[in-house]
Amino acid sequence: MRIVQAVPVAFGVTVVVFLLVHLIPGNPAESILGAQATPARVAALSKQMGLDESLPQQYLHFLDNIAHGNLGQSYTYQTSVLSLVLQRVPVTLLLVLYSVVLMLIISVPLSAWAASRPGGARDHAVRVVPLVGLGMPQFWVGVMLLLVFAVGFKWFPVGGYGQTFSQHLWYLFLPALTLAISVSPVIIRSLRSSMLNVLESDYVATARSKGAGGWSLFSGHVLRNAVIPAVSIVGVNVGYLVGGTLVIEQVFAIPGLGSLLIGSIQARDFPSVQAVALFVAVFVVAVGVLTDIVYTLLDPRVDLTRRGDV
Amino acid sequence: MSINSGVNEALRVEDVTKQYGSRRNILRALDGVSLELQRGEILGLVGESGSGKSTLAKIIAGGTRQTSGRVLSDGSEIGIRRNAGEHRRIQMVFQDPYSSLNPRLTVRSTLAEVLRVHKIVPRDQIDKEVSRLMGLVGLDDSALDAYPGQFSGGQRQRIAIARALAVRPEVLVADEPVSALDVSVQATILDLFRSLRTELGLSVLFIAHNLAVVQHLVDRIAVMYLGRIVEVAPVQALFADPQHPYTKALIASVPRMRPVDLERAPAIEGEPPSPIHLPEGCRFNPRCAHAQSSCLDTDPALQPAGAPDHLAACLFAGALQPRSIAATKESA
Amino acid sequence: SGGASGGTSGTNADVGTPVQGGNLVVARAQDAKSMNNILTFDNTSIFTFEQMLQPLFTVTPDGKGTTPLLAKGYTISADKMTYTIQLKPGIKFSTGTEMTSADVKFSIDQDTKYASTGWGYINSSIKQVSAPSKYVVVVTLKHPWAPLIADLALFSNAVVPNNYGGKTMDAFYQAPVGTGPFKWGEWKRGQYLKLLANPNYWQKGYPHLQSVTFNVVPDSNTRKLQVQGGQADVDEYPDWSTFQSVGSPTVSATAFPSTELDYVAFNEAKKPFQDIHVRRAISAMIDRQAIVKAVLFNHGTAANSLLMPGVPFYQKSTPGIMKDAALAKSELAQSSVPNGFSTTLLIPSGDASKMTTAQIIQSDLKPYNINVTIKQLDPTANHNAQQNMQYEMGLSAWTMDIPDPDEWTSFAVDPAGGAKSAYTNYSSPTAIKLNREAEQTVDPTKRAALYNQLQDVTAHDAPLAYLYYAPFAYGVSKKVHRFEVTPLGNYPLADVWKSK
Amino acid sequence: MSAVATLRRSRRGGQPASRRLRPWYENRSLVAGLIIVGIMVLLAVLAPLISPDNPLHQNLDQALQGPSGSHWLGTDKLGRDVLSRLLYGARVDLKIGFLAVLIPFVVGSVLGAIAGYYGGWVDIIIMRVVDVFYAFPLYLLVIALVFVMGSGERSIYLAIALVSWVSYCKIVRGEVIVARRQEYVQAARLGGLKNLRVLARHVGPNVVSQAITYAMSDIIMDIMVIVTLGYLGLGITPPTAEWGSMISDAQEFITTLWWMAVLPGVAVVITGLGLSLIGDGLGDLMSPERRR
Amino acid sequence: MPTDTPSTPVLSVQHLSLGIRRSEGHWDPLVRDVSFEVPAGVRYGLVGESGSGKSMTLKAIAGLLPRGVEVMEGQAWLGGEDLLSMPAARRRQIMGPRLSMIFQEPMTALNPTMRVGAQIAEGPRRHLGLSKKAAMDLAVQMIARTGIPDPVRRARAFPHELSGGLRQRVMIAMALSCQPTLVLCDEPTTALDVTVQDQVLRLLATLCEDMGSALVFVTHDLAVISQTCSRLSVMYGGQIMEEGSVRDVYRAPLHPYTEALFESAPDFDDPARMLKPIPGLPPSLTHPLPGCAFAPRCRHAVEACTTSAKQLAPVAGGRLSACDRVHEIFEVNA
Ligand SMILES: Nc1ncnc2c1ncn2[C@@H]1O[C@H](COP(=O)(O)OP(=O)(O)OP(=O)(O)O)[C@@H](O)[C@H]1O
Ligand SMILES: Nc1ncnc2c1ncn2[C@@H]1O[C@H](COP(=O)(O)OP(=O)(O)OP(=O)(O)O)[C@@H](O)[C@H]1O
Ligand SMILES: [Mg+2]
Ligand SMILES: [Mg+2]
Ligand code: NI
Repeated sequence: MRIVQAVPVAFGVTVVVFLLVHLIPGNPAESILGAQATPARVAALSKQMGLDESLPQQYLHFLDNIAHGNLGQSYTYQTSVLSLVLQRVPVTLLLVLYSVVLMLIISVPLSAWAASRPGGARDHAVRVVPLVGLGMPQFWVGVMLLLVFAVGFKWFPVGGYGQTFSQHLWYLFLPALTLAISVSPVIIRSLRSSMLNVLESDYVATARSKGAGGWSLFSGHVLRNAVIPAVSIVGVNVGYLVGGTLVIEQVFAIPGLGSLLIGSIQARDFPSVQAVALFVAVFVVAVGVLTDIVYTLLDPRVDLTRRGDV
Repeated sequence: MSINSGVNEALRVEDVTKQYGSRRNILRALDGVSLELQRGEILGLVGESGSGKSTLAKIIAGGTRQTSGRVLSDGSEIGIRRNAGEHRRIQMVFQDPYSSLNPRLTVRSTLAEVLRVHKIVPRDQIDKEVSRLMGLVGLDDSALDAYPGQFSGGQRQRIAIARALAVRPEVLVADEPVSALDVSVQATILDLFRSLRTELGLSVLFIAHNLAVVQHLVDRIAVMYLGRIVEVAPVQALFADPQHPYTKALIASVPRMRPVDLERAPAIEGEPPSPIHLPEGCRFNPRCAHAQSSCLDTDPALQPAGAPDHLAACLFAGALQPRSIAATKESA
Repeated sequence: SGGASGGTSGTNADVGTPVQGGNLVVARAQDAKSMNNILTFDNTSIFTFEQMLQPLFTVTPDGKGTTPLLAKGYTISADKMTYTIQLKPGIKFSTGTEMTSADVKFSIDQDTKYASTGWGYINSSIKQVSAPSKYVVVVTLKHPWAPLIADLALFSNAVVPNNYGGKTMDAFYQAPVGTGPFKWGEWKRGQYLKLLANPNYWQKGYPHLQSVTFNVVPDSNTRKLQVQGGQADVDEYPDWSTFQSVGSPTVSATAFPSTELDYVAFNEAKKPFQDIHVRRAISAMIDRQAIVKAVLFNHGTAANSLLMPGVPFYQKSTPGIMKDAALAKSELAQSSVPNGFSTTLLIPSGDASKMTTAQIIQSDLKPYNINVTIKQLDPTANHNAQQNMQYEMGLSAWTMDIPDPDEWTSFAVDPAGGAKSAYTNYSSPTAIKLNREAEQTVDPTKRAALYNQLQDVTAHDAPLAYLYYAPFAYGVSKKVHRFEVTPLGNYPLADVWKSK
Repeated sequence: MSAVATLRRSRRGGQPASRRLRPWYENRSLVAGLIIVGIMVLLAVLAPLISPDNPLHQNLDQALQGPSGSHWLGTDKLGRDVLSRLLYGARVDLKIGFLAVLIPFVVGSVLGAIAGYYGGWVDIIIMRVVDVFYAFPLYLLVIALVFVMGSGERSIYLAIALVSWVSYCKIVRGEVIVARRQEYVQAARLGGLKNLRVLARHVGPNVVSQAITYAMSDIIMDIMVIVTLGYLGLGITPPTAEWGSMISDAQEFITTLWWMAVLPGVAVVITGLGLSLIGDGLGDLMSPERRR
Repeated sequence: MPTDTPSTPVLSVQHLSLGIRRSEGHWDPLVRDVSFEVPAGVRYGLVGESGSGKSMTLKAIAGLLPRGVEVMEGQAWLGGEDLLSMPAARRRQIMGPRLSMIFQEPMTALNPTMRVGAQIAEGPRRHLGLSKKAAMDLAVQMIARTGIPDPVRRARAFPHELSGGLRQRVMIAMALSCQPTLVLCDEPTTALDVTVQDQVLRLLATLCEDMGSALVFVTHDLAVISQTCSRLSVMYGGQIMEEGSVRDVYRAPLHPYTEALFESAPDFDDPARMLKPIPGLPPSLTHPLPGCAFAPRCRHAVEACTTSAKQLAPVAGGRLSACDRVHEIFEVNA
């Protein structure tokens, strides 16, 4: 069902990506060429970009090109955008996954801790303190973490990406942590309330009436049921995480999609901008579909064919 | 099928079906239901959970559209899209008094809104009319400016009834109006319905799951099973001489105030089948103690059994061994 | 060297014997864009390929003159129209093949060919290049042209193998080959670019380093922290605001003298800037010392002239307008807008220094009832707006690429130079004449006189309000020795070494 | 199947017979939030009266000073008084926060309500559009749009409005679908009320609380967007005193004069805290049946 | 058959009071001074209107009080141990083999993400020390005993795949899997259809009888009690109003509240009787009146009823009533 829905969404995404460049006032060719613009070059590029065609025609061309895996040439790097983007995708992907993992490591225990005494001091602390995190700009948090853990304690490198996989993990720790910190407040809040719901549910009472308690209760009855709603919350927030990478990659000098996007925007390298936007959007849509699948696997009540009308 | 001619009929439902779901999983919530409600009559509708009682109520009140069939009020068909006047004629009272009132509106504004929209009374008389309605349902004017949250369940149900009465309907459809109430208040609402019938001449379709309650209030009873009406009869006749095996089982299952023999096998075995995969033939056959081979391939229609106003949808209606209610009564 | 004062000049230079090997890590804000030396305009790319591609002549360390590099020397014909250049023998490309005059001719011709889109316009005075023998190149001119040797010292005239060694231009520049101390390593776009020591380098014993890695680190705080943490050796362009704090026990914050001039351009195509009094008035309102303090943290000097102190023929006594309330008042009174007006000041977005400068100017002009709105455009759009003359006032800067004032003066005062006089529409017959004469005068003294006059005329006409001369800021690890930045901004790495 | 039945009887006596409505002032989060935001608004309104200096007044001799008697919170790199800039910044940011939330709030809520109430094709179409916008991270679209439209306050409003209505749409739609099943809504419809009236009077007020709660955190998000745009050089045009540009200006001093970035950050945090407390409180207050 | 003599009841609740702690020393009482005893093997009913404190009493005994509600005083003795003051670890040992509970909503009382067989097996594994396999076999056996056809397949079902009746049978199987001496049921059939209710009630009674378990059965439905239990307490406003055997109480109530309750409830076998609603509103638990909780609605109430607190006291023939005027109002025959 979700996969069927994803098809029109994917088309919509291509329309938005297409319009993003074609809504720019003036002749894109001219602004792309910038310093090197001569009427002849502008004309040549306009033709190359198909700007002499009507907008729908251009869009069809654009779709056709995407279908053939042709996302154009990067104006700054003079290479195929696709190869450029594909180089960056794993980096950003790793960063996002990493931060999801860290986010879970942070928020699951904290929310469990808060939910175990709702209304208590620790609950208030866990609900309020992360709000402070919400008010701190990500780049600021990032630099502070660098200052303390990379420059101060020298536990981590100051930005960069490393060469080997274990190096990647080491280099990406602080940026992933920054991202995790920035989304954790949202996650903690919703995890806490879903844990509360579970803890107050009848089936937990049932489990208690069977003599379950402590860890066996938590692992056997609470966790899985609390994780189910959390999965969709995480899924929804992946978009936010990906958005966060734009800034974080700048701060930590990570060669991912985010820094490619910012660089390309500043250089008016529109094919790259389009390609990154396209990839990111497709990624987010894919995560949405994936979340639904995971949701189904976790929750026996959900039948993939019958969601949406619940 | 109906015996009475149309003159005294407040409402008539003809061969109504309702299907939910799509292509592969069609759920037949209602499967050819016909019913009529006389003027000033209280008709009880009982049946197992999921048998389609609420669905029928909503179709009659205009809350959902039927898949096929007709609903006639005063002999004229009311269309799928109802106008205000058609809405007025049939009003509905819901089961849960806690969610059937807008928590953000005072009682006065709840009532006044309906009066205003339907222009029941001139604007300057709205207050008076609101008081009259409150009196009708046995509430005090002092309650008018309170919010629903400040009332007990019984009071809320009265307010909900007052709202339904505000537009001066001819038919009231009440979907389990007392199920959510305590016994001690239940009786007051039942009384209210009875007096509304006598005072206003209202016709009421009263849905309930508690047979004891229905027995006290209604004139006739219709029993539903899996989207069909399986038996209709005046209340005494039905309880005294149920013709459909399901009705029999239902009656035998009612918990009594007097001790019974727990060792005796339950009146009915098994669970109702899924409304998506209806059994072939009579839809009660998998659970029926009297099922014969003919029950597996004939889907019986509702037809007179015994008395002319006693209809049952069983091939063997009238021919079954009476496992009479009287027997239980005597043993008590 | 010139007037760029402030920070320390030169690095922790010359102590000890050079250590061979090591990887120099340079943290830079942006990645290089392309290795194509004839089509690429951005400094980041230029400073990178200059490590591999060498021209015949190079700039002296003070940035004011040239000295032979791949050339052994040259002679000029009496009519000043023919230059005969001898090449050093035995120079090899990093591939091991020897460089000959054919390579030189190909390289210069190739540059000239791309005059319309690349740097080739610099060769516009050249009529023909010929290679009469293996080690001799002859350049014939269309007219006498004083800056020729300086032009030949430009990176776009660097020597590449004849015919790109049989490759296409694009393929060649994917992994360029030159005679420089370093050769192509690898490039992960947006992440790092790595160069390796050239084993065939013609200067024996060089380079000391085994490799150089240019890492892209967009955030200036991160760059700083990387050098301080030892993860990088050189911080390219630390912010002036934190420049002092870059210095630490392990890092020296260094300001190298430069040829940078920051200025306000007035668009004379828009009213009221065609009015000389308006331009002079505004020039007199701007508190340059304040800008030097707030933007450069006193690491630069207020600018008084069209030319920069690091450029030959800079005249220290040029009467450039400085903050002068009386002058501002009287000029404004004589102008077409004595009661002030509203205008906009265009700056590129994301440039903290220009933003600060703009705010100071805004506040300086306010008392004279000139209301300035600051308008930010992204760098490319900003550039376009200037080129298309769609701005009123704009903040810009210039840095020299060759050790000759002509590159800049032609751009700044000659509308025929293609840039509408630094996009101001300034068109003074006197200035144009002086500049043309200076171009064709080879005698240094006579040239100096012409340039002095030009500096005086432009100081009076105020087509630009000169703001300040800024040095180049670098944070350099104390482990790195002999790291020097020339006034043109490039940094040869052949003799740089890194202690353990 | 028996889900219907379950609902039927479980509510019996769920609440005590007459539940006293808790007055709003007994709601601790709400009161705390209102006090915090109230103080902020007050400071913003009174900024011209109480701030020690003109926020635009430059004094380069006094640049980059730490907190002192004459400048309680120090000065920025143009020697402007940080306290005054903070106070005036409150005006700009609160204004932007509220304005930037207003349009998407209204547009998103209306579309969400329509989608949720009418369902069917209307719903499908609106929700697919929402999905499309949802696929783009907020920052990505806002940054790209601001680039396309050029920086400046108006572009920022427009970009945020174009992007963030989807969240309201989703929230309100979900709530409306829940509310539509509520018997009081059905009762209103069966009472013959027009759809629009039912939406506006019976559905709207009961679903809007979630959207308002979200709006509170959205204001913070918007301020963060502005801060981030400032970091990328696309923020509010200088020299306007505004927290986001103050943070991004101070960005270069993070490692040295850290308080310059922290102070406006703290202002953002406090405002954020106040707004989320209000959000929490309103959530509690407006949905009495939803107990925490 | 039960081994305990009638003098040592399975469960003895003594002076149980529950409340919500508002501030130090100040309580909003929900249940006040409730005492009753459940003899071994007996099915004991607890009946009363909504909000009368039935569920709270039961939850206190099971140690499952919701957050905020606390035991103010009292004991609940189960075989010589006080359930209310027992440490959590000991309680966990007891829950299941000695004491178990069946809830009202079979839908929500089962873990939606766990197969029902595993849920049933959980208790035996924990308490009887069975292996996973053995516990599973026992679970299937229990399912079979509740009369569910095809128990092996059903054991692998998730709760949502079963109908309400089947789910409640699973709950019963779960509660009885360790042969507890006492089973607490909170309205186990309220959510079910009459026909299914009938089946489930019979099953519950039969199984308890087979296993010798005593039962405390909470409901608001007088008829259900009469079909299931032999003794009962009638609760109102957090207090017990009347206690006695079902047969006695149903024949002749000894408290005005019980009487009124019977008068308002429809009796299927006596349709002709008029129903008499109880006037007024249920009592406010947070602001209890000094006298008899039922006094404001009681048609026999006199001045004295509203002033002094009433105690549940023996009347005659093992029956107890909390009405001071019981002898004046009712014909008490021993
Ligand atoms: N909106 C809906 N979508 C799909 N199926 C529905 C919907 N509403 C009702 N049904 C199904 O239609 C059937 C009849 O439901 P209905 O609510 O009319 O039963 P009922 O007799 O009122 O039951 P109860 O006694 O539990 O109220 C049930 O199987 C139910 O699951
Ligand atoms: N979690 C809770 N916190 C505080 N008070 C509660 C809580 N749950 C219930 N109460 C109150 O305790 C009182 C007794 O509730 P209880 O659930 O025992 O009633 P009951 O007799 O079981 O009623 P019902 O028939 O509705 O189940 C009621 O007034 C109720 O409002
Ligand atoms: Mg129903
Ligand atoms: Mg209860
Ligand atoms: Ni340059």
